[in-house]
Amino acid sequence: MHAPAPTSAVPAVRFAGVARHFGAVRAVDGVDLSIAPGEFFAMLGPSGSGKTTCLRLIAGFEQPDAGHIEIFGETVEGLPPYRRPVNTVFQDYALFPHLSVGENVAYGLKVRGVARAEREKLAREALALVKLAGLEARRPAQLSGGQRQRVALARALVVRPKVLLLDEPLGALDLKLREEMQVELKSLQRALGLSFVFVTHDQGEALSMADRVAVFNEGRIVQVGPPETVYERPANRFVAAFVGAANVIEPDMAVALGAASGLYSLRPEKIALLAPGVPAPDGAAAIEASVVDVSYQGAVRRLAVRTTAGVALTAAVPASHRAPASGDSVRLAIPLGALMPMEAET
Amino acid sequence: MHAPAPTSAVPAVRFAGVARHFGAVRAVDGVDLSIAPGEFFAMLGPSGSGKTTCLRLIAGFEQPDAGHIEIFGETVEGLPPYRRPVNTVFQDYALFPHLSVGENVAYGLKVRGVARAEREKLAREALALVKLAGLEARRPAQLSGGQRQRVALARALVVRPKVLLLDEPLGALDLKLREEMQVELKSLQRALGLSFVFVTHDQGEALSMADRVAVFNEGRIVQVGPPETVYERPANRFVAAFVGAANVIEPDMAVALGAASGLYSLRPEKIALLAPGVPAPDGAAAIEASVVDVSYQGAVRRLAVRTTAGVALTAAVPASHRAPASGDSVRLAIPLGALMPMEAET
Amino acid sequence: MSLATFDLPSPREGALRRFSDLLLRRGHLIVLLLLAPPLIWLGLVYLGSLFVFLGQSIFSIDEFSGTIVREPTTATLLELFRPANFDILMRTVGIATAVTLLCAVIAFPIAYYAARYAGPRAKAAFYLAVMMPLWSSYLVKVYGWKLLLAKEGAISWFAGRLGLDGALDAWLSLPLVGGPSLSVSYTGMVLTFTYLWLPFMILPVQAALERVPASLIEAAGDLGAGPGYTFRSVILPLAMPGVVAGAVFTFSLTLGDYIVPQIIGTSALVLGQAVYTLQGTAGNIPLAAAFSLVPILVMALFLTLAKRTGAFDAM
Amino acid sequence: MNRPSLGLKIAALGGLAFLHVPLLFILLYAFTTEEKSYAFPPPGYTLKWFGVVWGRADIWAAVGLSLKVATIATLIALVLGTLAAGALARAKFFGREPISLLFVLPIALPGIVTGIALRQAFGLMEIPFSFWTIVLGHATFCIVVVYNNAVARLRRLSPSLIEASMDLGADAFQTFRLVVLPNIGTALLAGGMLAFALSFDEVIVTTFTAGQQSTLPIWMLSELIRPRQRPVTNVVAVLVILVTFLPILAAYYLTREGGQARGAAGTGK
Amino acid sequence: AELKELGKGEGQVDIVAWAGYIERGETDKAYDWVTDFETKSGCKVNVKTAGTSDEMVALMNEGGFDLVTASGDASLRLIAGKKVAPINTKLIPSWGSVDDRLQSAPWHTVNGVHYGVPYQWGSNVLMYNTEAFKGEAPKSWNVVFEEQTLPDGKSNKGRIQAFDGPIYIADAALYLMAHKPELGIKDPYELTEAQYKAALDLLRQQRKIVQRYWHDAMIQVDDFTNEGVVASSSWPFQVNLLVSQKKPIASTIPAEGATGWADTTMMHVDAAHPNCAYMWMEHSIAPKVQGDLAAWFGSVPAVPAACKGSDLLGAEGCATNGAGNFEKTHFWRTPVAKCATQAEGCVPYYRWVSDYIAVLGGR
Ligand SMILES: Nc1ncnc2c1ncn2[C@@H]1O[C@H](COP(=O)(O)OP(=O)(O)OP(=O)(O)O)[C@@H](O)[C@H]1O
Ligand SMILES: Nc1ncnc2c1ncn2[C@@H]1O[C@H](COP(=O)(O)OP(=O)(O)OP(=O)(O)O)[C@@H](O)[C@H]1O
Ligand SMILES: NCCCCNCCCN
Ligand SMILES: [Mg+2]
Ligand SMILES: [Mg+2]
Repeated sequence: MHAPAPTSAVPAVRFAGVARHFGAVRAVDGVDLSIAPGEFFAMLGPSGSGKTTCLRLIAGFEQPDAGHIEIFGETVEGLPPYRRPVNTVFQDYALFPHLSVGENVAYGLKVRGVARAEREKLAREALALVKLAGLEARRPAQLSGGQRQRVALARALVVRPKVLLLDEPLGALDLKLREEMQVELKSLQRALGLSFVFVTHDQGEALSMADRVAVFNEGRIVQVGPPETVYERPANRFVAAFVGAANVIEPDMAVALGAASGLYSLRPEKIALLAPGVPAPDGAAAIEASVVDVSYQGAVRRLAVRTTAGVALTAAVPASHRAPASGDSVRLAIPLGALMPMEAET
Repeated sequence: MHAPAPTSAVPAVRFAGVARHFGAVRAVDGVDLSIAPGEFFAMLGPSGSGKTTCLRLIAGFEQPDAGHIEIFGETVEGLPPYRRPVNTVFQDYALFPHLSVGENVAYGLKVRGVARAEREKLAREALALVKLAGLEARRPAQLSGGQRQRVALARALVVRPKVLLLDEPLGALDLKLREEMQVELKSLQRALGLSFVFVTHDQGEALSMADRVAVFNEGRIVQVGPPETVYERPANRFVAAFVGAANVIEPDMAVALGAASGLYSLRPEKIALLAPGVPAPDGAAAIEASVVDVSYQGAVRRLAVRTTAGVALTAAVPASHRAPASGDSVRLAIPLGALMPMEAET
Repeated sequence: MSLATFDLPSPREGALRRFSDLLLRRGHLIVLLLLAPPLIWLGLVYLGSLFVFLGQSIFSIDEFSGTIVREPTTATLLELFRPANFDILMRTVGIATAVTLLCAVIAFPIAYYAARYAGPRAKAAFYLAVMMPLWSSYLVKVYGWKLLLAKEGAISWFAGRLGLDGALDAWLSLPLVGGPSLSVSYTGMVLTFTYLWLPFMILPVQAALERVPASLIEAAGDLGAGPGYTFRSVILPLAMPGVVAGAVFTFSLTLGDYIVPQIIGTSALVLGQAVYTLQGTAGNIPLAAAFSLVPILVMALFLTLAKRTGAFDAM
Repeated sequence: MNRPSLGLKIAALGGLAFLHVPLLFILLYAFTTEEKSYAFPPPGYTLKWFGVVWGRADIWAAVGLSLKVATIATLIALVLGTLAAGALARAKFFGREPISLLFVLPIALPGIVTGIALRQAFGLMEIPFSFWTIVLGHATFCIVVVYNNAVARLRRLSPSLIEASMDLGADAFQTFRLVVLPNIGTALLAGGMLAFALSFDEVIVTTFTAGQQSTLPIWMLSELIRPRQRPVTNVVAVLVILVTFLPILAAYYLTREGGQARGAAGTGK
Repeated sequence: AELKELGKGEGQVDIVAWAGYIERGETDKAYDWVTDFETKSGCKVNVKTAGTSDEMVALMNEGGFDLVTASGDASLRLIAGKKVAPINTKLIPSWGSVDDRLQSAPWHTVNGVHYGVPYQWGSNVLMYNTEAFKGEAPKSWNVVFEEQTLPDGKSNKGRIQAFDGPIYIADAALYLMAHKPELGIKDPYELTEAQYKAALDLLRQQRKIVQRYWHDAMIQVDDFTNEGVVASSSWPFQVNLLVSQKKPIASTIPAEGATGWADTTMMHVDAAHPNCAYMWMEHSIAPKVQGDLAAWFGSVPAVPAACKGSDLLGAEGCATNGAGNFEKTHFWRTPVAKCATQAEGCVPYYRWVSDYIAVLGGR
């Protein structure tokens, strides 16, 4: 069920059966993963599913209760954070409030004994990289959220980590800023060629940025693969619902639509509205339904419908179409090719 | 430029030339608006554009420096918050941490001198309304974010405001929860028939929930109207960019495409990819461009392209299409009917 | 739904509610009303008393009868600069500084452990352990220390048992800090003061440390800083407001004490004793007032510093 | 990372030992048979001092006076400190800084200065020494501990709680009673405890404002320079520790609970 | 205004007194000379203890008290400051029983007017450790003034104490009076500039060998027990206490003589309770009170009859406490500028205060 990791001699990060429990809470509960050098790896999942704990295990803030962690082929058991070639961009940024922006960025260099002039130069360059040139003298408190985020990024990048860990770095930003930062982060990652391990619970973010996405649930990875695979071929009911709110087609309905018996996912945007009297296109089944709710989303309208068989479905239709209203009867076309089989449930 | 307010004898809330300045900051800078009884009114705008200040002016936490505010026809100048028939759902919920959920909801009744038994009953009913029956005895700290949000709602509703003010009530929730709460809030508003004034900086939220949307920028309302109007016919460059990130077509490009000279907006999803050699459909112009960036968004792929004339455009194409890669040359079809004229700029 | 049908009563109108309207309409009024009673108490009663007292530093005293001569003169203030008096000032500030530093050094690990590593139970135990000495009589503790520090006292006794009496004697033979025994040395006095004021240092330092987000310490580690460097570069600077707040206590309490130096130390006067002697014993209020100006200036300096580090929030 | 280093453990425990070993000596000397001086080690042990303490009216009178003074001074400090905190926690106005400095002054200035100044003022205004002159002196330096606790808590209290209360129909006074007070209650309790402890044990200021009255510390001072029965002071000190043990613990748990509830007004994540 | 006639008691009397001077049986039931008085006179006795003479002066200057048990170094200051009232001895029936030598002592009698009733007196004896001195009483105060090897073979450095009060300058003067007659000191409380300077020099030299200046009698007792202190100017009180604890301690009055204190009960000019005050003064010289107090405090009664009148004091009590030392004792007095024995005038007390502070500070 897990897509194979991109081949590479030595993975940047490798987990083998890693578990971390807090009392009765199984925060991380047997995770295997392998992140390639230069890969943008997103961890997606609901709150409490173990994403942060995984990141902290890589960074060295937590020690695994079971299993094995390697970074670039080296076992890191017992290695304190300050001896690991990874750096973290914290969710709350964790900028040092008593240091200026420049000093924050230069901190990791100072620790390493880089001379003052040299580290100031490197810090300036790092700040220029994240488009904050000239703000060296400010205090973190004098920055906006997006600026802080970028300082945190510069601070982590300046020490040239082999792997950069980012824990919901955009969570505190507002939508516009978040979108801008997504683009910046992605291009930075490409330019530097680093491995990024990026935690988020925003599926749009994960899909648009990552090379591969791991979906977490209850301390386990329930699917891992490129964004297209995870979105279009969710492995199971959980992924289908969590990533993009797909419809789940139960076996009996699948049979009714003319497909083989089995569990399928069906993306709302694959369902089309049929004009009255128009037959369903080839390879598509037509079904009758009544509209329960319509919601305008700009580019699309989201229709909540109920089939005559009583099944609730969601369809997303282009907003430019004449919109049915709540209570209207509609005919829907469901392309059988859009039914994506999922893991059978036990 | 502003759409007329729905006709009604007495508006629920009326602003006439309202301004509120903080030192040099013109937080609200001459706002006229009129919200009808029973209307779901969304205020959308970037951070710092004055949305919260408008809400606080209605609630009575701020006093206008200029202009005039009426609630159901009555002037509210100098009226303290506790004498206004409006209630607020705060962004941080502002639940009283020392009171149980039940006591929180009953608070407004208690200060009105409602007897204990009666107010407990009413609080229970209000909690049932927001689907939290049975949680009366919990402390706010023992609730999840979504639950807290609903307690805040019940607490405001139980004192039967004539207008309910909601300041980014869903801002702190994660995506899944936010979508669920959007549906619940909307149906509650419909059921109760109250005026909702809803602040958000998430355009999707504003579009899908509101009867009318007011777009704020720098303390002023730059457009107000039904969601479809605001999304499809943005009045100016600011709205076009802020709501759904439309392309702005400058007069010279418009002429080049074959439309009349003028400023237009163009939604990314209106731009189609043309297969090589296929001519543009009727009423559409074809242009050549090269792909700068592709980002996967699940249902669609967002293409950043640059035309041969050097204009940057964004197109959103269904993800099921074969995707061009960065650097590819593409041909795009732009339907002239999709060019929406905007206000001329002075 | 009875929610919709229940007739919501309006709140009782009363004088209080109308007063509340007034308060809200005039935002300054509420601040004024809140401020008035404490301001009258501290601004009028306390500051007034201070001025009455300190103002007398411009008077002098009749040499024989000990009554105050109410004629302005700078003579009294200049007396502070007589070598014997100046010694007292320097000695006292020196002792207070030593006490403050020692308090900070001893308090820090306790506060740090309690803030960072103690679980809920251990935290409660720490709290009790700090509060209990605060509740046990200051005087009994002072007399207790006299006993501990005595030549034949418990510390020498233990030093003897542990074979450290050589080290103790070596220490006592040092010029400034030494003396015939601990109880009649500056070392003994500083130790006793340190003991007495230690809880006043631990509490604010712990409060300050608890406000240092764990993520900052992790961030330092993440950027390559080992525990020692993290401590110096992150924890200590961020706990500084707490240390300064604690130092306000330790400094001021040491500057003003006259009981400890009467019992422990070298018999050389410190400021509190000088003020006490001059006011009570010698009846020389003008000189007592002049002496009192010194801790006020020292503390003013200190408070300016404290304000700058944000220490007031940590007290 | 999650474990304290050995050095830290030793330093912390060593510090605590430094704080407590002398207390053990105080305990030890509550049982000594030697009554005229503190010979070390004690020649023998006895319980008789507890009986002596029980029988001595002057101790109980001093304890009573100290309790009364500390209670009233703490109450005054609670009222004035809370008012001051309410005015200064958020408001910004000209003169705010000097005023907040004024509130910390009595604890920042040595007690002897406070004591003599007040004594001089009493003398000047011909106010005779009384219970109230002691209370006045103590309340003056107690205000600041309450003020500091209350101001810190008020700053952490989300202002939207107060707005929410008024929004729901409560006027300023109802809001204070129903929302503000319960939320700063534990901070006031902590401040009040510290204020009480400071007052109950204050010698220096009291010396100057008590006239002929004997608070517990003043009694101790005269007892310690007295020729006989010195262990009696140790017994009293030990009893005070024992009696205050539970209230301190209770206050701790109460304030801690408040600390947890504080987060509730925050965000929903 | 001198009281002419005793009226009814006012119900209370407020007294500033040395610690241990006014006991009501709280510490030891046997030592109680207050309860009786209170029942008899109906005057409740309130006591404020003071630690030093100077504190007493300050308290009286402030007011609010009826009586003070002032030592000689305070009494004249009180009289000069007009804080105490002349005493009408006719209203004190037992006046005649007071030791003749004290009745008109110069520290409370000015121009023939009495300002108080003598209470107790004592000498500042040389207390020493008999083991350190091999059982032989030191003959001279030089054991505390000059660095030397004591009979036990060890130096006296760091093993002696001196009194922590400016009046101790008189002890130095007394020593110089015997050892440097060329200075011309006639009275240790009347020092010319040159004599005064010599006394200070002696004290500065003493500073180097002093372990600590004693201030609190009980602390001194502890120091002789725990701190290895072997010699100091002291009071009979500490001696008696240490002897009763079986410590190897004795006292002596060396050849130079000794300073001492003689305390007088004086009445405030603005006494609010003059009748009770007079009743107390009368009570205070009752032989039993005097004897009990002498036993308690280690002092000598001002009333010779008391030496026989108290079981607590016992037959030898007065002798033990130094009753025979009267002639050798130079009682504390406040040094004044205009002095009887030196024509050029003397150094007044306020300079003693500041200079002694300097000596203690090592200047
Ligand atoms: N130090 C800890 N002690 C106890 N439980 C913990 C600790 N850290 C994490 N947990 C628990 O482990 C589980 C996983 O937590 P984790 O922080 O890894 O989730 P997450 O996926 O990052 O969630 P979120 O999206 O909310 O950040 C949660 O139930 C959490 O409460
Ligand atoms: N009390 C105040 N004092 C000073 N400036 C204020 C105050 N309240 C608001 N402002 C300023 O007024 C402007 C408008 O603020 P407002 O909170 O109304 O914006 P908003 O649209 O709600 O923004 P956001 O989306 O960030 O909540 C901002 O520049 C803000 O900094
Ligand atoms: N525990 C005794 C501490 C005495 C504190 N007094 C404070 C006085 C303020 N200067
Ligand atoms: Mg997390
Ligand atoms: Mg806002």
